[in-house]
Amino acid sequence: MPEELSPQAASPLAAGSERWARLWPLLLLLLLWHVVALQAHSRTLPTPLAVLDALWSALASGELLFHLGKTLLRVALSFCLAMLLGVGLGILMGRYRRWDRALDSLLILGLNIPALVTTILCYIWFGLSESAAILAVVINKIPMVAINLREGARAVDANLLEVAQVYRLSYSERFFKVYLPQLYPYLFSSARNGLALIWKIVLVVELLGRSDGVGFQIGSFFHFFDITSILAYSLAFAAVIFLLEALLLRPLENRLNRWRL
Amino acid sequence: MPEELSPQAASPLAAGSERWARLWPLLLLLLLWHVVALQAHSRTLPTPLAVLDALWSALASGELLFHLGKTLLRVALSFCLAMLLGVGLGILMGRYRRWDRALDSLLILGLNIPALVTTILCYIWFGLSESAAILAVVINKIPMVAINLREGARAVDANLLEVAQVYRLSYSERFFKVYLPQLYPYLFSSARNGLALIWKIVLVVELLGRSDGVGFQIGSFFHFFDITSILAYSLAFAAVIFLLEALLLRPLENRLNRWRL
Amino acid sequence: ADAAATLRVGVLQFGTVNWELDVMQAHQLAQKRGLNLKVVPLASGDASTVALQGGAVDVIVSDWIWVTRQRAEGMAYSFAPYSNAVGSVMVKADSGIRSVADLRGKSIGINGGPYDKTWLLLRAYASKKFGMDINSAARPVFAAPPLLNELALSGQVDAALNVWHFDARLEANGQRPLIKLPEILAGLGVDRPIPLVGWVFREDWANQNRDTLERFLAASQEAKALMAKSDAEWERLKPLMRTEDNATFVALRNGYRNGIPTCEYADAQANVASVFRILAETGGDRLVGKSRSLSEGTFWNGFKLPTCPKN
Amino acid sequence: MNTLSVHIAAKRYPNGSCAIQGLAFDARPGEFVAIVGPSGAGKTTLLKIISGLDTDFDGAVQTGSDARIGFMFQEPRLMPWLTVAQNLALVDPTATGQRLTDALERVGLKDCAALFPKQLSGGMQRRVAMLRAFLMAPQLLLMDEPFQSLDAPTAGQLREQLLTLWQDSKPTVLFVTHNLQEALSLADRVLFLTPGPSHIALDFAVELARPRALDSEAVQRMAQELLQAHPDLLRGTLGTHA
Amino acid sequence: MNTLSVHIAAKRYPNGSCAIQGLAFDARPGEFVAIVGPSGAGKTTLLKIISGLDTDFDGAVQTGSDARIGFMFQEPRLMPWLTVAQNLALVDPTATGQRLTDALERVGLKDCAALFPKQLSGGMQRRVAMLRAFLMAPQLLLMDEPFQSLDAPTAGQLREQLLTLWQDSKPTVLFVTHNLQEALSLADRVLFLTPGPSHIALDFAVELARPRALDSEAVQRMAQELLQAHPDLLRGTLGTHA
Ligand SMILES: Nc1ncnc2c1ncn2[C@@H]1O[C@H](COP(=O)(O)OP(=O)(O)OP(=O)(O)O)[C@@H](O)[C@H]1O
Ligand SMILES: Nc1ncnc2c1ncn2[C@@H]1O[C@H](COP(=O)(O)OP(=O)(O)OP(=O)(O)O)[C@@H](O)[C@H]1O
Ligand SMILES: [Mg+2]
Ligand SMILES: [Mg+2]
Repeated sequence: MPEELSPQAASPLAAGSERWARLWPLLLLLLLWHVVALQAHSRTLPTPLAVLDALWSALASGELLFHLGKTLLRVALSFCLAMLLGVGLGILMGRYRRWDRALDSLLILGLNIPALVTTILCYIWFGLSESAAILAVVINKIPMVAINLREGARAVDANLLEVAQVYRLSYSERFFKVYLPQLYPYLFSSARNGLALIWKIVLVVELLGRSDGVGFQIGSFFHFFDITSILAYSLAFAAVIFLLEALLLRPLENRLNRWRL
Repeated sequence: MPEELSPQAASPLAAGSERWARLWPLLLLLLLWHVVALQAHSRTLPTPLAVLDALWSALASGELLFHLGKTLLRVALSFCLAMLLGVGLGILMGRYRRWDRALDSLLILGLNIPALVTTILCYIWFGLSESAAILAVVINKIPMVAINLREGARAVDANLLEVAQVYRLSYSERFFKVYLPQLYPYLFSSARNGLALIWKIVLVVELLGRSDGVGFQIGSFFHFFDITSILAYSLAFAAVIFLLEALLLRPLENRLNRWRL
Repeated sequence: ADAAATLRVGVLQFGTVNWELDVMQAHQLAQKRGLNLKVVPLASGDASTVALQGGAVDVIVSDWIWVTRQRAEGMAYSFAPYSNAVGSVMVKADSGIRSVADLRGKSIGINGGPYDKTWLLLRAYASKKFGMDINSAARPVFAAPPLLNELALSGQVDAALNVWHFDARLEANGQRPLIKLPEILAGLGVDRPIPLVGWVFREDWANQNRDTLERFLAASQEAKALMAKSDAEWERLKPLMRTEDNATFVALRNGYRNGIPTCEYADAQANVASVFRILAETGGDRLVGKSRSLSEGTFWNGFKLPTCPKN
Repeated sequence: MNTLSVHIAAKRYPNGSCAIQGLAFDARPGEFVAIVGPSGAGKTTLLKIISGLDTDFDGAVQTGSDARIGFMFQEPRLMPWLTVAQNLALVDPTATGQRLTDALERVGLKDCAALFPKQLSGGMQRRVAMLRAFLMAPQLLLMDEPFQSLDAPTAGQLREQLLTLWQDSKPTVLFVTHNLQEALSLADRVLFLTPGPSHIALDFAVELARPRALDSEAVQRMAQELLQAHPDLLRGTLGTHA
Repeated sequence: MNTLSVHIAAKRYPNGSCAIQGLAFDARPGEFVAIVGPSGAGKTTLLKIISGLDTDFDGAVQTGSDARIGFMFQEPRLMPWLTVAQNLALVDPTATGQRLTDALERVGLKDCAALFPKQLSGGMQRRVAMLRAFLMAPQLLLMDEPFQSLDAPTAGQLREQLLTLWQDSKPTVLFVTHNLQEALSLADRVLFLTPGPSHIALDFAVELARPRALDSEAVQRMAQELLQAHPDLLRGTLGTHA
């Protein structure tokens, strides 16, 4: 199995080739897009250059940064809150059967209430405020994180917990050194999916009742069918995520997975 | 650790008490809702009875079943497609480093393109058709499943794969008896989150370009700020999910988890 | 065009346009003109523009700003007047706000986004009349129309600028208009009603199916005429309107009737053009795109209302 | 460390299988008790009950309630995501620097502090697990077949280290082994378990002077005498087949 | 089964540690070869290379390319989500019904077909793993310390079963053990490995008539002579300490 994944520390040279391996599919996509857009010659499928142009002028005008900043702030805050609460809830439910039984129905319910509904209700009951917006997003996201972490907590190796118990590890050590490492895969998938999902929910929430942010902007663009600008704003956010992946998530994951060999 | 989860086959009596343990938090919530709604006495917070009433009349008129049926069909179809493709992609990427590198950027991109954008583009390019709607949902969901399964595939126990290799198991046995059981936790969290998410995306897709389905109805109700009906339709869907949980997902998960003790 | 021509109209299921279509269907106004009318119900305003561009419907209702903007981008849509009714600024009946100048420091809810045309006109008006930049002097918040109405009713915004039929509901619930659009327009030097929303379709499609479209517009006119005079017709429409009380019903009926364009003033096009210029100045590129002036052909040349008598 | 007092009326697993029935013994503080019994008898189950990991049984076990326990499990059970050094420090935070180096050197792993368990051979993992059980000077030391999977000389040297530790800090030791000579050479007392739902077949005090070598005459003779006196003592699990 | 031919110039792990250096030997078809070496020498590594699981080494290994291999790993490595019966059927689909019952009975697990691995004791799991390696009549049988963790009588009976199997279907056997007497009593030939990056220290042909009992005079004498002739042969990993 020579193809198998082995996240060893890559040499600088390998790092270069790795970056390239990651980049060319994107470039290919860009090229494809360009060719198709040129062929189609439709306003609903702008060329990448047109999108870049829109991106650039939005950047130059400062508008993009302002709205993106607002959105990122909301995303960051909601993300932290939702992860914290969701992870806690998920572990609790995965570990203790009683809690699982008691909260399962509520979790399923929370999971399946449309974002539209929670958002509207939050806005109505708590006003068209920033905290109502954050609350709406967090409520939407918590069940997803909890569902994921619950499965993780259920799959934790009982043998290793026995070691922790017999050697009387403190709660914090038990959690951070025995429990958590087994949940990393679940945490990473939750974090990645979570960021993406929260960004999408923030868009809806901004669309419905905020006066700034990318969602608000996209709403206006959408009204006039300005696909170019919509794509520009979407890509700006995607670029932030790419940075986050390359600078934080991927290195962290590689580090934490070193022991897998 | 007497509190720990042990999904053994429950005796009939225990099953009764378990059902009860699952039910009372819901009833409590209902009661709380009722009391708060009576206090608030606002059109934006109808009592559960009012919602039930709306549910009943929508059911009696056949409207609910028609629209719910349409939505469920879309959800089911998109769910199957997205899971199939997402699981395949995730396993491929988790297992083979080359694929992971090649597709990672595209995955992240796909993950972070707003549902609104893909939906509009699908509708514009492929017409306002059923298949465009399904396509939009599937495109939105695949990256989420893939992200989750990729983590799962990465965490697969290499020792057991060695056993499969040395004993020359067929590909299908290797997949179904060695690989898949290690992915069950990821599959279950993907399935649960997936159903919920797909239902939410289907709502958006219906809102933007279908003439039937729960999303279409909710759009209309929103027009009149008819929270009662919105809640009635949301709860109808949640009820379907509850059934699915109780009759399919939970029993299946318990069965597949028997070996955990 | 042949007698069995079919026309697909995309409308909000419970939108005001659907009332008129319902009248058309009830009285076979299209059929008797040899037109097969197919109503495609949709769930949101954006859904109708998507449907039009996706080729799923032939005609929707939108405004000429949208049309001009699309034309500037090379998508030749055209417009035929449908209604003159646009929103007002609504405040609580007992509110201390007496004039636009009083909005200073108050929160004002605006439907849709910052490029709502009434909002832009109000901005221009405030600046011309009071020298006030209302965008910064007041606190504008933007929300979807139904949500905005709820916020207005629960007092979470001090004033609301919504679409007319939502205003009607507010009025029925004890709010009063602070300023109506004609007044705003008058303040800006346009003292005659101008058409604001209309039937929108692709220009090339319209030219190829001129006959079909004309029959449809004629049917629309006949339906409007019926709705203008017959109260019984409105009683029939009542379930579709989903009014919770009679006051709302009456407000909606009157609002609709007031918006019916019966004739066109000789200087209407010029007025529209000057309103467009004002909008372009206030809204900027974001609103009008690359076009600085009303695009030639925005108003479809195949349809004309009778000219209004000079008053 | 108080007297260890074990009284297990019955231990049943949830699937109904009964692992232990009517097993009782006491162990003086500092006593070295070996436990010998056929595969599947219930030795591991017994250690889990004594360590407090399994509380779902009929009967009572008394250890000093706050006794420090060192438990060398039947499998190494190292945390795979922690290096050797981190695995040891997890249990005994003082196991760093020179103390760690010395300890690792004693078990022949001086260059392995920074390796992950997957990078060790089976026997090396077991040695780390043993160190983990020794390091924090336990008052009760439970060892489940500790020297399996080690070559004879290494096992011999580790046996000596165990005895040194025992003589230094006098923990009560429960030592499960399949090797009769090992049991006789190390322990004060050997408990022989029956197969099936196990109880004590023979409680044998080893009255030999220390030090005793594993392959010494005295130990071998005692083993032979024991087997002659109780021919069924080491009855395996395969029954009549032999 | 063709002649097994092993030639490993060097095996380095990605972290740079060198497990095997200059190790080469051939084994006739049907030969029973025991491998003895200190803990951490590279025995498991060697078996992994021979089985084809590890291809990242300098050198060449020739087995019959389609040889059926039975590998009893150092750990049981049962699929935890499959019952005993399912674990066996996974490897040999014909292992059902009477054949399965007989096989399980032979290793003393006749009531365990429906149990999951977690419900078995350590020794019971090893016996299932052994059955898995035997069942499909392998042409090459690799065993990594198979009889550790089993009581002496059980281990003895299983050794006999191994010999029966070997005599019946004549697989080439590579048998890793730490027990010199076990090696001498079972094998045609014993390879002694050096510590560190291991190679073959001594390739010893066991010229004793069969059957040979583990504790027979002849075996014990041969072991003693061997150790006298090569005092360093079983040098452990702890070096000078002893
Ligand atoms: N979790 C479990 N569920 C059901 N039965 C179990 C469980 N664990 C052990 N058993 C049964 O209990 C009996 C004793 O098991 P135990 O592990 O204590 O044996 P042991 O004496 O340690 O054997 P070995 O020497 O093979 O390790 C066995 O028959 C086993 O099948
Ligand atoms: N994955 C790995 N990465 C790095 N080094 C490894 C790895 N696996 C084994 N080693 C090293 O290779 C050497 C040989 O290991 P191996 O498992 O082959 O020993 P062994 O002879 O089987 O020992 P034991 O009798 O203890 O099982 C050891 O020094 C070990 O540290
Ligand atoms: Mg055991
Ligand atoms: Mg080994």
